[in-house]
Amino acid sequence: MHSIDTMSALVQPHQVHRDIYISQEVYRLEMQHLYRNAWIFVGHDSQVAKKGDYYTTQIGDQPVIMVRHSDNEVYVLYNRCPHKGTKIAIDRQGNTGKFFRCPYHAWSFKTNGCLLAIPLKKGYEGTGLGETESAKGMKPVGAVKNHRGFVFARLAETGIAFEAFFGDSLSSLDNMVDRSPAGRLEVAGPPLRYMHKCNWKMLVENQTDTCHPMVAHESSAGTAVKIWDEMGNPEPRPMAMQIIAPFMSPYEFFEEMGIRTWPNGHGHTGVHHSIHSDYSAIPGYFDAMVASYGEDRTRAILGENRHNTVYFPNIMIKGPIQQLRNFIPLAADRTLVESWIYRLVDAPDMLLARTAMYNRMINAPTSIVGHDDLEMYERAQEGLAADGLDWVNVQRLRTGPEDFDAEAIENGTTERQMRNQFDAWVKFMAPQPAAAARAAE
Amino acid sequence: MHSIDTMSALVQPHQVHRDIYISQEVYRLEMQHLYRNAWIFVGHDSQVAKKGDYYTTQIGDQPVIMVRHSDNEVYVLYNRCPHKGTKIAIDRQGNTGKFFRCPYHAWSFKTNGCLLAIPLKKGYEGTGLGETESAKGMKPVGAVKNHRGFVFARLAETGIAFEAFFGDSLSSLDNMVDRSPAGRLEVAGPPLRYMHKCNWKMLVENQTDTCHPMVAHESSAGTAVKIWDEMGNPEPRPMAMQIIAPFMSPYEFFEEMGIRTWPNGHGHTGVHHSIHSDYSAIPGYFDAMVASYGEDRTRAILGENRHNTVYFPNIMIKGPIQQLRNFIPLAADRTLVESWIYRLVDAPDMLLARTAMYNRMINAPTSIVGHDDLEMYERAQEGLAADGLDWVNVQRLRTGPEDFDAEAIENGTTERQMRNQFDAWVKFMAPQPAAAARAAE
Amino acid sequence: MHSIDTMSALVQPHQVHRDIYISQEVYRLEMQHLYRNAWIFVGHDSQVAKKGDYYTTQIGDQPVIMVRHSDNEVYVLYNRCPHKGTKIAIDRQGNTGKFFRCPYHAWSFKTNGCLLAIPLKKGYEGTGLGETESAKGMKPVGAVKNHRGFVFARLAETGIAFEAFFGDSLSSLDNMVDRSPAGRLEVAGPPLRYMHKCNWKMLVENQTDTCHPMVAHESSAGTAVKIWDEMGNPEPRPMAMQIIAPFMSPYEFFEEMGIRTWPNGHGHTGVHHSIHSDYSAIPGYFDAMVASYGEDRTRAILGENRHNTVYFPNIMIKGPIQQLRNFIPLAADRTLVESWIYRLVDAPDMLLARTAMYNRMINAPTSIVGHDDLEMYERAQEGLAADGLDWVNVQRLRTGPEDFDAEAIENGTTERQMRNQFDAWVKFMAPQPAAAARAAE
Amino acid sequence: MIPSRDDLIDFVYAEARMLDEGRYDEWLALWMPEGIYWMPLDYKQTDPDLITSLLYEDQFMLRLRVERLNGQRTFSQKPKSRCHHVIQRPFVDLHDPDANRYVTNTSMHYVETRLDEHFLLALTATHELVVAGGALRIANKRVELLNSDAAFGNIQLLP
Amino acid sequence: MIPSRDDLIDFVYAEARMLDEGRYDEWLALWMPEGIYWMPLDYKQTDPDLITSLLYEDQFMLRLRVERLNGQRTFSQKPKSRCHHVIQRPFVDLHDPDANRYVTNTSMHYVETRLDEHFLLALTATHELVVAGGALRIANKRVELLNSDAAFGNIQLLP
Amino acid sequence: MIPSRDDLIDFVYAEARMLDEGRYDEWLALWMPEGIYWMPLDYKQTDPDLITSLLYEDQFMLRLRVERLNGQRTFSQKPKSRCHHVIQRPFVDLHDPDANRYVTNTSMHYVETRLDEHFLLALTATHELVVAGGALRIANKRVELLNSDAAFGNIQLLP
Ligand code: FES
Ligand code: FES
Ligand code: FES
Ligand SMILES: [Fe+3]
Ligand SMILES: [Fe+3]
Ligand SMILES: [Fe+3]
Repeated sequence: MHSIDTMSALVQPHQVHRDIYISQEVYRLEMQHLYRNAWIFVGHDSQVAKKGDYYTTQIGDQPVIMVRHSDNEVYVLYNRCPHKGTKIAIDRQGNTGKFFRCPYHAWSFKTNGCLLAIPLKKGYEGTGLGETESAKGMKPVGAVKNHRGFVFARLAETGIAFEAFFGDSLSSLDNMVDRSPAGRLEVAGPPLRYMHKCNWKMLVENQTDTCHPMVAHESSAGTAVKIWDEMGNPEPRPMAMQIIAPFMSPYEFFEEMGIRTWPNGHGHTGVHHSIHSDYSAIPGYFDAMVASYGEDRTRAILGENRHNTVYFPNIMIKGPIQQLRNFIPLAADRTLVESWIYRLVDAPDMLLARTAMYNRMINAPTSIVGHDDLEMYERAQEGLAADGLDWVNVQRLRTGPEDFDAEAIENGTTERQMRNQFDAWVKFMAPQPAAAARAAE
Repeated sequence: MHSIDTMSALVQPHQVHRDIYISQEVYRLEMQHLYRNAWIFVGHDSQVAKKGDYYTTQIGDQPVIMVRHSDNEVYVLYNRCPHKGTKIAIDRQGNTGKFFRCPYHAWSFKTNGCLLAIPLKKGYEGTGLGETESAKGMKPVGAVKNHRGFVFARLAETGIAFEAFFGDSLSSLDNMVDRSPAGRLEVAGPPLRYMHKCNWKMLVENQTDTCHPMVAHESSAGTAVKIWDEMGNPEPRPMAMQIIAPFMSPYEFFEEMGIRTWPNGHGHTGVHHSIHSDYSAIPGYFDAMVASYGEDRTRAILGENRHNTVYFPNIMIKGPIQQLRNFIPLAADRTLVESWIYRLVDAPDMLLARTAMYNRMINAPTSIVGHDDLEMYERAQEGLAADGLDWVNVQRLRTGPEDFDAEAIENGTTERQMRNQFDAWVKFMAPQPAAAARAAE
Repeated sequence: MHSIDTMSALVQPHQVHRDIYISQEVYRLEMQHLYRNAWIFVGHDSQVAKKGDYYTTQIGDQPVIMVRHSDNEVYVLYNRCPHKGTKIAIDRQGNTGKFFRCPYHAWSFKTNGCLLAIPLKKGYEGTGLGETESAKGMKPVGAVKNHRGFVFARLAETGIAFEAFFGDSLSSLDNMVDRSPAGRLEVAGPPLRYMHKCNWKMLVENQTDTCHPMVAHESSAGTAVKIWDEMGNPEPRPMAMQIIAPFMSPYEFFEEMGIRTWPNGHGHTGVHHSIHSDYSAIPGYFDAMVASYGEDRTRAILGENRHNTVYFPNIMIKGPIQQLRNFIPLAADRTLVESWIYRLVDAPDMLLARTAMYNRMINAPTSIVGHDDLEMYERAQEGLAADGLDWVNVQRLRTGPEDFDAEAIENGTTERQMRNQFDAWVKFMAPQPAAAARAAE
Repeated sequence: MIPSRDDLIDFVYAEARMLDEGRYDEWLALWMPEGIYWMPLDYKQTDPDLITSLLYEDQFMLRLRVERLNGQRTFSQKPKSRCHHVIQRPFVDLHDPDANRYVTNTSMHYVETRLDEHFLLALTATHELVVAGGALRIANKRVELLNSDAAFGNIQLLP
Repeated sequence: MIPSRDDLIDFVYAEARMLDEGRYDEWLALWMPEGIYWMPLDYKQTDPDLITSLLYEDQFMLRLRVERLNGQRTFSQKPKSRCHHVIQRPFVDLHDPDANRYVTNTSMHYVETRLDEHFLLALTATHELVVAGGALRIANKRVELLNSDAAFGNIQLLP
Repeated sequence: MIPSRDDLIDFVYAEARMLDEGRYDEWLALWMPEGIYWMPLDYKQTDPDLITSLLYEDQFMLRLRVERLNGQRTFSQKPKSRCHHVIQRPFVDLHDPDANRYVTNTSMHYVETRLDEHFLLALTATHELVVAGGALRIANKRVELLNSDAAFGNIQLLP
């Protein structure tokens, strides 16, 4: 039987216990602690562009609504009527006008959650309803932060502050947004929704697992290269080949790519270059950028080719192509992956077309590359049931003690970022220091 | 972790804890205590009209058989062979003749459960089979009562007596039966079977929830009224309109309707009038009643227009239309609703035709009114997963302490009956007093 | 709540507690103890005839691979990569050549499990990988024994030895193999895979339950006899009738058949004769046997007509027709039954044809005889949910204390073999004596 | 106008498509004023009147059902359900121009989905058709679910 | 009598309907005396004899199967199962009047239900038909389940 | 050559069978060089370009997909998946020989299985066909899943 006190025993510097992946008890503890204490991605504010627009989603296992209030701010409320618990909204998105109205007994609430009206209100005179939590309306989550359009929330009332949690890792998010001449992104269509019968952490670890592509994706990328060969390598290579071929890059490529880790479990691959480096230039884009930023700044922005940036605990972004993947934990052995793409405002459509192609080619339930990966995850979820070995190894390129509170850049094939995530996992599974709490006020 | 001792803490006078609806542990405790201690509806004796007729069903999570024995009494037996546990009957109903025969090794039992014969019985000579429980045959439940055709049972050997449990609430059941000129009902066909992904108590509470129809059913009843309007309100209104239109009655209508509560969690809406009041008279029915009862008694019987009577814990009847709904708890978040209708013996078929229409229009899985309600329940079951608020509010029109041991009549929009149910819930979840036990002997 | 210490309380000499069948906790304890301590059937070595051939299966709830190593021995390895847990093989069978290669990061292993190579191995220099379990490769199970082609394994490192566990019960297995003029069997095609929503032990007990055929199979065998009658009992009876008719044999037939029990839960029906006795002779078979064994030995081999031999805990073989049934426990209420058949090397095909017919007629998901049995098991699994009675009776022909450490032969309708199984169940659920452990070295 | 057997068959295919594409006004226009849509509850049920059915609806009820689907306050349809038929070639069981009666029998699978849920119903539909106003019309439609007596969650659209 | 391609197709539709409506005597009468109903166990199985099949039944076994369904002591059929086919238009793979051999290939879904359980099988049936006594008859029928090697619970009626 | 309506219908039946029988070379040969296989992600999606689709593949991608299925290192296909279609008779929505444009609309169920898992998709396929080289060819194929916006596991073969 697991309890919050036994969690740290599941993580050793060089290996982690399989229960972290297969125990439903550990999953429940993650929902109660990790997903309450950490800052979790909720959505993009362009999904709720107009006042009254709302979007229903979840934080960990908590149903929430992201909504644009009349003060034009984005609020995140628990999707739960304070009367009898009915979900206020079920549609994935919509516009509720000036207020929410519960469909069961028509209690209504302002779009910041405050109770607005109760039909036949006199029925509550003298009942003391005013003293109950119910009278306060729809409860907001502990804290919300809209960082350049990306909305994050912390369920816990108190805890680490947004800036303290993400620190310099925000540079990846900023670079993704800076790539818009207008410095703004807009969500482009609905996300892919891909169900995985495995633990959510396997997916997060895979984002910086640079030793698997040439092996696991040989079937897709390798075959693509082979066919192209047979066709005599005609140039220019179409977008599809530009996207899929780099998955077959040799180990050296990934070693030199480099990996950077930041405190609190964040990190990214592609410090020096990435599989996105050699995408052919899109006519008109560079000029549009220069017009906005000037040439030096433009070169600096586009010079970054970070591959995958992991924001602990459960999202990954690809700055160069404006993609965000959300690894939503549904159970110890069940994860829903949403893959979102964004439009660079004022940039040529062709960039978005390439991003859309990347998304469907690599991350769709129908994607051959996706099939390669999912097969590995589901095999591992089943394999970990074997008593042969209780531990999962994460010690590649760990030659001594590591300090994860310090930013570091290492060889691109290190598993340090996986270790960094587990260091943060232990930290945010534990009760949070009051100090941090105060800091957050 | 919940235990029987923590149950009372889940209920406060004005609100109840969400675990009462979403915790599977609480569900198991309900099956082990509440559904053992209380009197539970089993079936109608017209379902087993002839000797040897049987009907298989459940009490809580216990599989049982209701059977007509050779003494013409109705028995309720556990559906379990005392040899190796095989269910004796699987069909929903049938006739087993003079005895049950287990399909596995052919042990046979009288229709009162007593062991009748064992093939190759000599194999048990000198084994001491006689001292085992198995030798007794199919075990009967703790107590059975057939009240004017409606069969109830208590699983526990000892406990509260039938009359003490239901008291004056039986007046609703009696009125339903009295509406037959012959003073007898007969089941009319199979029940609707409607699966709900929610807790059973949400459905029971809904039966006296008079503040939801005009809101939740606006989509169905409101649209019906609108269409009828567009058609110019032709008279006479067809049965369908008579049935559905009253769901749009204003709050005043429901306030004045009144609610009565009885001890042990029973109660009903429609003290003074109900949505069934204005059903047009059926030719010949009144005369048939007068012929049986005389005019005064007939007016008294038909004068009652009780809307929904809840028999705690999990059935509801509509006297005026001879409908019974059974809310069968399958899990914390799963409830099977069976909706039964009965024929008034010696009354015109047209009454039964209206009842059949009501049943399919309002309570079928294909019913637009049913869709309105189920949506609310399932939304609430999901919404209660939100940590935003731990309590469900039930305090409408509760202005002070309440004594549920006393019958009371209140404004029709009170939530007192819901509170009454939770008062009884705590009472019958707890160990039962030996006194009551003695009383039951 | 159950624990390993409470297990013995579930078994009494004449009855067993229903939790043995319906408690998921008991199931988990069985996986952790019984299926670790006992010798479990893995497969037949003809399924992995050539070096590099592998077959994926499970022991209890443990995924394993049976593989033919370069030393020509059969190894049984946990199907789990020591890097991150990925299952090494998913196909039901195949040939992996000289080594296994993990599909995720290409670690490779010899076919005896030893680590062969790691890509970019320098990444582990100075990490201490060598000191981890992971560096050892794919872990083999505790012990493996190939008895005349039938491969058994014990997960526990130490424990009872193969010979001590099976003792004289191997005579049934030997007789099945001896029936080949070459003294060798070969698997014939894939097994039937039949899913049962019941506990695995119900199926094992049924193998020596001689009081059910004439009752439960009246619908199939009885009808066959009736139809044949109507056809005027033409002779010779076709194979199908020879196979199905004996299921309707009278109680006397089964009484006289006799049952033998061996220590550690093994036993068989058909000491003196069986439902397989009267199969018509197959031309050429007897001569082929005599050519190999001489006439006396041949008569001795074919004289045995053992019906069902149960090898505790979870397989049954039918020597006379070379069938093996594996009752694979998936959950307390879920069992997958695999029914395998084998070819008698150097015997006429007609014997195998009859065996194949037996397998499909009696043990297929589409078999009318199989339908009879499954209905009983699933009814019992549901019936045991009834609180009416906590115990399952197994006392037929138990007139006094029994010593299961001594081989015994009794009346064919005794339930002694069921009791023998439960005696062994208690023994191997308990911690194993160090003595036995030493013996095993 | 005398419909050929193929006309009858084409009509049944076309009706299923209307339902799948949500062309309800067109669909309602297919019905005769007295037409009844019947979905029995009991297996092989013969009495529509004195025992419960799943559906036994006249044109008023069908219109109500259809208009409700698009109501602003129809919460069980926010988001909307979608449905889909795969029908086997209809059998023409009766082709009687003189009596102006035509009957088809059609095995089909019906799938309904909403959010991430979906379910499949195996059913057999019997269409009673007549020619009126020069076109085929539905006099009555009976839909028998293979497991009509099983427990169901919401079935919100029309097979 | 020489059957047209449509005759063959109609025959396959009609056979499926007989099974769904439980008209087993009619169904048995469709078979030639030597006819075999084969449902392989192994995917693309070629040998019916020396490895296991799910079904490989002659007329005696089929008759036994059918009579058992109505037996008083057939507990696995109390209550009864029901089945339902939705079949795609059959392909006529062979139409050889001279050899009196006709072969059709039919994709179909088969649903079987009992109490609150039901399951769907995706399968392809191959009918070998001949003309005998002036009517089409089943010489052999092969039913390939898409996942024939998967684990199944009871399959009690006939696809 | 001017295809009849039945030719169009037969073509759609034949295409589904090729996929079920894994005759991929034949299947690829059905396509026009510019042909696109489109499976939208959003319900009623109109833009294939600037929002995500499930599939939007040209002949190169389709060939890659097909060749990968047989690769020695294609682990997600060891063991292989199998698929199966049951399609309703296609509607011929456009039959325009002059423009050499033909459009069919086909409701179908697609089942894919691997090991003990299997799933069913309800979908509607729109085929744009043309006559080229004296035979019908696929100019474009659009496959709309009824629940295209639902969450799916692997869909490895082609509806
Ligand atoms: S539950 Fe929301 S108003 Fe009652
Ligand atoms: S289980 Fe009922 S007679 Fe044996
Ligand atoms: S998981 Fe097997 S090599 Fe990495
Ligand atoms: Fe990958
Ligand atoms: Fe309601
Ligand atoms: Fe048996």
